[in-house]
Amino acid sequence: MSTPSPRIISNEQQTDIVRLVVQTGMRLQQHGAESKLVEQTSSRLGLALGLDSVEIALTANAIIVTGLYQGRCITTTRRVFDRGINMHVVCEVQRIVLLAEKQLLDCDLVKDRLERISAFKYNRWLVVFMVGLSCASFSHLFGGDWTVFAMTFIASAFAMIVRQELAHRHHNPIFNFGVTAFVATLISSLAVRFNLGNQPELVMAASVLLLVPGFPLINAVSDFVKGHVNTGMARWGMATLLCLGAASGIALAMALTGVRGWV
Amino acid sequence: MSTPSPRIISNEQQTDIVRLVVQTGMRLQQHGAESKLVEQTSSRLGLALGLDSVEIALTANAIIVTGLYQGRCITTTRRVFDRGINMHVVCEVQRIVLLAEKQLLDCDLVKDRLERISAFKYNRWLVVFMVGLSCASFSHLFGGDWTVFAMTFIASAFAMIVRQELAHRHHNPIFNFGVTAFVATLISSLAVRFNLGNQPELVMAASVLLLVPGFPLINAVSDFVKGHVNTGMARWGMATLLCLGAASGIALAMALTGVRGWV
Amino acid sequence: MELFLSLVDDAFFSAIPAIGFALIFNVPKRMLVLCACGGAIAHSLRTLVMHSGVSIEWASLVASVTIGLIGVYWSRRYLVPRPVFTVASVIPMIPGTFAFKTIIGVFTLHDGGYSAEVMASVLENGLATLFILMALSFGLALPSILIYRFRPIV
Amino acid sequence: MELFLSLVDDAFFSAIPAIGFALIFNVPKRMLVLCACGGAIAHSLRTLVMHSGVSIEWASLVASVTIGLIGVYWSRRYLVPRPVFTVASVIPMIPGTFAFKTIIGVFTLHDGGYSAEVMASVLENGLATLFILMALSFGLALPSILIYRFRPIV
Repeated sequence: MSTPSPRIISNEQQTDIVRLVVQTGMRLQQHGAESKLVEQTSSRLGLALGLDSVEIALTANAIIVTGLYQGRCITTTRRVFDRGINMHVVCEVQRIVLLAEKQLLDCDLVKDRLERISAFKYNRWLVVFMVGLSCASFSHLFGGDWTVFAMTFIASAFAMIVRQELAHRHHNPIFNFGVTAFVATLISSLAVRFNLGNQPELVMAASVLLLVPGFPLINAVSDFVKGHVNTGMARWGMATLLCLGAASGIALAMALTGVRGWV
Repeated sequence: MSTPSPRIISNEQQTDIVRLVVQTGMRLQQHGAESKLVEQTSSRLGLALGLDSVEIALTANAIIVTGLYQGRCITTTRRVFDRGINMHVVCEVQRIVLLAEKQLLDCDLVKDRLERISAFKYNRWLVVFMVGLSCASFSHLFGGDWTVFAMTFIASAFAMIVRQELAHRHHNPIFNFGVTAFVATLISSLAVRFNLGNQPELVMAASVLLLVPGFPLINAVSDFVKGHVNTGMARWGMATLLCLGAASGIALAMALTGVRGWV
Repeated sequence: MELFLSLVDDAFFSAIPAIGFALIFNVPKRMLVLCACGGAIAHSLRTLVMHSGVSIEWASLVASVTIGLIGVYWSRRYLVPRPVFTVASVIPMIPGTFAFKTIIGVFTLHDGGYSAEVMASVLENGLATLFILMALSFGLALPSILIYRFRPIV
Repeated sequence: MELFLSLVDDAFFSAIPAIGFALIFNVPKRMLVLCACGGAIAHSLRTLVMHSGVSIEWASLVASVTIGLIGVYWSRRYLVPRPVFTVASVIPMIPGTFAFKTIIGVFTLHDGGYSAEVMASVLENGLATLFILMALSFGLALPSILIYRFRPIV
């Protein structure tokens, strides 16, 4: 880390810096960065802007920051709401911190830049198409033929539309996963009923894979391994709940149609 | 939420308001409100009393509040001890906050009212009688006859007396659940030994149901679903421990008497 | 007619534990009647739904969602938080016997050594306990996550 | 030659889900190619390692450690945090069928009652799911806990 040139910071400036640090951490955590990255990146910003030391306490849905400067300490806390995984935001925040570390940005510029980051999102139809293709590719990797591929594409593309629609209306993610899995299973059970393709059960298995909670799971283990046990357990718990939500959706669809995959 | 009329708040007043907010949150959490209710109610109080924004971080046994007003932020933290579920207190606190939101109470009045809330409790013999009747009703719902009903009433009423006695002396709740389950199982095993009623095992199953940790379980899931994964896991863990405590009590009583319920 | 009588019996004997647990939770006096009504409605509704061939988990879900919705109405009417009525109302549906059998099964597995039958009983009862509990608690949360996503109920 | 063709097929059809999930995660546009490469390398490497007789868990670990290391290189080169590529790259290796079979097995146990075969299937699939998941996520974390213990990667 670069050693910032010593400078005088007033009480107001210190408050401002602490606020920037807490906002950086909040944005990173909101958009799915692992705890170590959140901690490291935001404390680096604080040091770059001239604080003597930055202490951060992360919980599953809040961040508490203390900024020290010449014996004065300012503490603040923010509630962190999950805004969905967005690597674009994480990259942008990281870039701002790197620039600040090279002393290319001062406090005001950092503030300005942080506020200007918008949560970039891909065109929804592109996402629907690619996610449908992804699940179809899974069915191919598992050994399905082209009929299975096509059916999986249809089922998971429709499911993805439902998922986006519900997420757009700010529905609860667990509920969202349940409904999405229900739709995917309902459509793909048609493949089993009409016995399409070489292994119609594969359609049911592959079409719900768009619901794999990859980020929560991998972040959970990453947090665990790096000593952030509390946030790790929270992420693991959330991943489990999302899986349970999806499982309930699958169960309901199977109970209604009477079509079951394997076993 | 009502929009409070703009007013000037001095530094001292801001400190007072933050203190009221943290006390509100603390009382709610102490008496068994779910995390979202704690967060929502106490931040509404802060806004009603004139703060610009209120940020709350809840952990399993502490609450941290930051109150912001025109760029000044004041942060405070309180340790939360479990004082047992008391919906009376939760209702009273909620009422005070609603009144403050309608601008019918100012800072001093809120303080006054909050301090005057006492943890109302029902007459203990009434509780013993009704809890005995509750477990007896369970045995009826499970298909027991009137002999089973009577035996369950006796066993669970005695167990409830033990539970109250231990709780009154501030014994550890897990220990309390173990002893209570032990007493309930000991008394109800008499029904099995002397083969009373149509299904004497029902007495053993129903008489320990006064120990169902309903609030921790339901609050846990509620917290999970609403994104408070950390506090949810803490509650779930507590509920599991209480069940384990009760199970140990049951196991000990069964080992001593040699009477076992089902399988 | 027989069904009706059994429903009445059900309603009556589940109103009692709802009140009993409401006393343990120190629910204010004037809300006790609502807890009793809630308990009676929930359990008899579940019995009715199960009577039409639905499994116990899904029936529990239906009942607890209903209680959750009624809770929203009462909560707005009497200006008190929802858990004040709803938790005591679903207590009669808690899978007590399933949980008890699971625990006894685990003890038996430990004392008497592994046996496939006991394992089967533990698993079946354990899964039933878990699914019913999840249905009950998730059902109560459903109205607030579906309808009141952005604003508080009271 | 046949192995080579199957590896190419593997690489192609795992690049697609890597991109698909990268879109869900809103990975910046210029990183999408890297995600695709990562997904292709990881899955075909795993197939290759499994082909030489290693079990699926250890092969997954090898693949995810490789991706973790490549991620370090890319991360330093493009100055972006590592999870931006690595998570999407390992998604094609997520044990989807195993997890699905486990869930269906649990439902069957609950509905149809205990049977030793179903229980066996649940356990085998459940353990496979768990071990593969652990290998994947732990493998990704390995480079940063081994090499970059004291300083940030970027």
